[in-house]
Amino acid sequence: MAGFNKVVNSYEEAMAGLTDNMTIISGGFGLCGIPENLISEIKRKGCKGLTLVSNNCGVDDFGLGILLPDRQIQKIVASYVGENAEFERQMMSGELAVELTPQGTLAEKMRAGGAGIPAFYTATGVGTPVAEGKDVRQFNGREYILEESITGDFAIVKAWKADKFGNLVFRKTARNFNPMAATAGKITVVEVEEIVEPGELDPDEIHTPGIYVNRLIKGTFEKRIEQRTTRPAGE
Amino acid sequence: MAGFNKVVNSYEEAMAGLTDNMTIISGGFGLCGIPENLISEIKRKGCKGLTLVSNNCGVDDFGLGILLPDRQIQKIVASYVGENAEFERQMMSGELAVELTPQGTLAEKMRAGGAGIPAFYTATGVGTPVAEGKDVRQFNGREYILEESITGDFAIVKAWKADKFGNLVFRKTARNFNPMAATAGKITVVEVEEIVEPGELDPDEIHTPGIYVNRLIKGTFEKRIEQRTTRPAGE
Amino acid sequence: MALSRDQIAQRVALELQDGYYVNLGIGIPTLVANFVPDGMEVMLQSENGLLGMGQFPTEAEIDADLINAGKQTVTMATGASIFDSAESFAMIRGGHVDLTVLGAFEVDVNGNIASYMIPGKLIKGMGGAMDLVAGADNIIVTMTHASKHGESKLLTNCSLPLTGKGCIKKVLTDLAFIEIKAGKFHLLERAPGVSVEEIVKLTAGELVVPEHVPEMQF
Amino acid sequence: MALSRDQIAQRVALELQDGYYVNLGIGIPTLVANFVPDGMEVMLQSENGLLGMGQFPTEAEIDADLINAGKQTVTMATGASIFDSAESFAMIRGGHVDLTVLGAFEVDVNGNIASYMIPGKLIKGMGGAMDLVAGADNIIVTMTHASKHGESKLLTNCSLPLTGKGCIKKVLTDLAFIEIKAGKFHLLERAPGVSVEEIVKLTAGELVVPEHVPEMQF
Repeated sequence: MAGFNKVVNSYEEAMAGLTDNMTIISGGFGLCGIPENLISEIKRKGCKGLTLVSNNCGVDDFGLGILLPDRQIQKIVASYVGENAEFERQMMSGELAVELTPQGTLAEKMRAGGAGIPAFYTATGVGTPVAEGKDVRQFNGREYILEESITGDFAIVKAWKADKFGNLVFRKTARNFNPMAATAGKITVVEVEEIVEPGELDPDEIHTPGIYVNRLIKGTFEKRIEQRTTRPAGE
Repeated sequence: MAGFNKVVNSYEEAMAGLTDNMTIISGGFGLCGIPENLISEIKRKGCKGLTLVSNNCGVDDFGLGILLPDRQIQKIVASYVGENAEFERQMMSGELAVELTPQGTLAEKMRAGGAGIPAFYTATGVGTPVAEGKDVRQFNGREYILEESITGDFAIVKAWKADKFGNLVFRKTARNFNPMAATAGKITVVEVEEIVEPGELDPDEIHTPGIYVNRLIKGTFEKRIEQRTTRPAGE
Repeated sequence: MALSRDQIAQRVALELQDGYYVNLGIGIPTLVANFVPDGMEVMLQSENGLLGMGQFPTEAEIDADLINAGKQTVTMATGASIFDSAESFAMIRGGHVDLTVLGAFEVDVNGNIASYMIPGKLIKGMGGAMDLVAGADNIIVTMTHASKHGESKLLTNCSLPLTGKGCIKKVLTDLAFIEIKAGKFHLLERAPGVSVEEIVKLTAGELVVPEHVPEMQF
Repeated sequence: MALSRDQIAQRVALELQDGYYVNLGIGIPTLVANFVPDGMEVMLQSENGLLGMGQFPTEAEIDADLINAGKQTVTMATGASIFDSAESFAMIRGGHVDLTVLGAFEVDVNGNIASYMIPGKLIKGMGGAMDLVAGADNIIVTMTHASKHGESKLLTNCSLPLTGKGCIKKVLTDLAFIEIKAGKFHLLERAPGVSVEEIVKLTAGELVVPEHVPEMQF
């Protein structure tokens, strides 16, 4: 029997079952901590009409941006976009629907989706275009808007290390949206740099318990840097 | 200047400013991971009319239970109580108000309080006494009730290790409600078993960032066990 | 003959599947862990913040910082993880736990469950029970079919304050395995040696009895 | 004379206090980090999940897994902590950050701020700005007082879609330090060599001018 071993051996297997018009939640911030190879597999599969939920949409030739040329994305829910030309073209022409969501609200919507909380109130966005059509309610004399949670048919996640049971550890700011994304997918697929045996990770240091993870694969990563800023050595 | 050094040198200093009728949020589950010495200091100070928010209320002579004989607690918000005789007596006689709250809702109320979320919807408690007087709303055909967040004048927390900046690490199931409690106090006081220099804790392994912590003190702990269950050695 | 507590646990264990994450309540549900079929792996969730609860510790292994939701000292199984209470109930409320087993005072034909308070008696609280019944898709309630005085606990309407509304689909009593659907109890299995008539007599809510009611197999 | 970008940052830095947790937006706000007074410690929060942002890395230190909210490679300061985006915005939304500094297109006398979209132009999104302005008690907006064409950015009502409603109490422009209260701008300080008349001329919203308006000190 398979027990809790979540490891799959090919990216094809990792993304099996993804079909047109599904909703995918993706971890990552800019190009940092993105599930590079899972995105490539989505491109290879060629599924269309996808709704992507991700803080950003990559650049022209990397990250979620690579799904744009073949018009695979129908709608994106994000906080900050437009770092690439094809994205702008599709958005301006109306081929691509963009639902801009404040970054903290987006993170909380994913967390709520995974945590069985259908909606929550937040002051973020009150009185702005984000509030349009949303319930407003006062608590302690301040106005808040009601935001609904998000779940996906798939969640795609990049972690640093995992044990075979899918317990995950993230590294530095590559953590970002990944832990919430992991909780919010009907099927959560995780790619990592290293897979160890169960028991090798300290239970106190696991960031995402394996219960959220359905499939796990070891990949190699380019980890492209968007803004390479440095100081001179010796300063 | 003090910078980010949160260390105080006496329990008196740790709980300075606590006065009658304040609300205190406490970490701990049963007697596990409770801020033993901060509770003792509250007893010593003798503040009355307190509202305590904690999953449980200790036992007769340990944990929050020690605040009962002097009638310091006016109200407790908890999920499971009555493990001690004096508690039962005060509750039955109406001297002590008890607001029973489902455990997950209690945890989420504390988290929401710290996270600036004034209220959230949950299916927990729908159709039960917990739902009385609360808004009910449907999402995707299911009923949910609206639960409001909780914050405290003080939060009292037990962690395992901290650096001087108040970055916290918890140990095993002594973590429980402590991280949420830490976020929900106007003044958050933490007692720990060990204080290290900033930089000694791995930033990826910090459970509670120091931004939530106002005061930090090193204590010694009895760590009483409620149900000592064992198996024979060699099995 | 009515099932023993161990037999109830044993029958529940047959509902386990390999790779299940399971939350077991206090009492009979806890015993289910003793009957996990050979070669099958399940992982126990304890709502105080532990996934992968192990057996009780030896004297030498006892750690005051490691307890389960029943406040008992425990150990961690290989591959366990630790988290805070908000995360634990995110897991539960979000429907990530595959099976929840818990006790009850009463259930009714609409899947309502009463398990935490008896008005007039000392009320200790619901703990995590309300979250567990509201959050899980797959719940098995274990209880005796009737009180010592022969009063049915399977009712048309629960008489006690509810722990959850419309949450329960499966009940395993000392007499029968019962499914709840479309506002009725459905008799699936009877305990060995227990007659359908006896079950019918002790079930107050409407009970659908098929032509053949198999005896439980263990 | 109008303040340079560095001078704006330098004046903002005087609002820092020892032990402050600070979130600095992109652009001029980022420069504030260069002017932290000697002997004072502040800790920078980056909303992608880092508290305790350090300086830029050397070539050798560059780590693709360690960036700030502007997607720049950074390092960690001593005592830094890492967390996920939900925790990061729990911190921000929950009011735990002591000071937030960010840019804007417009602010108005009611403390409204517009900073993220110009209808008809390419809209890139609000990122974390809406959370930051709604979550922080203590915000300083930095911007030029007027556009290159001399149109005031301190208005009676923002003309652009809002980033936040009634959030802003302090604005530092290249000409003046202004407080917003009770539906009016209040002139606190003027840039060295800038006349009150010039500031009044370039402030479209109602501006309260006290008898004596001190020059900024650095």
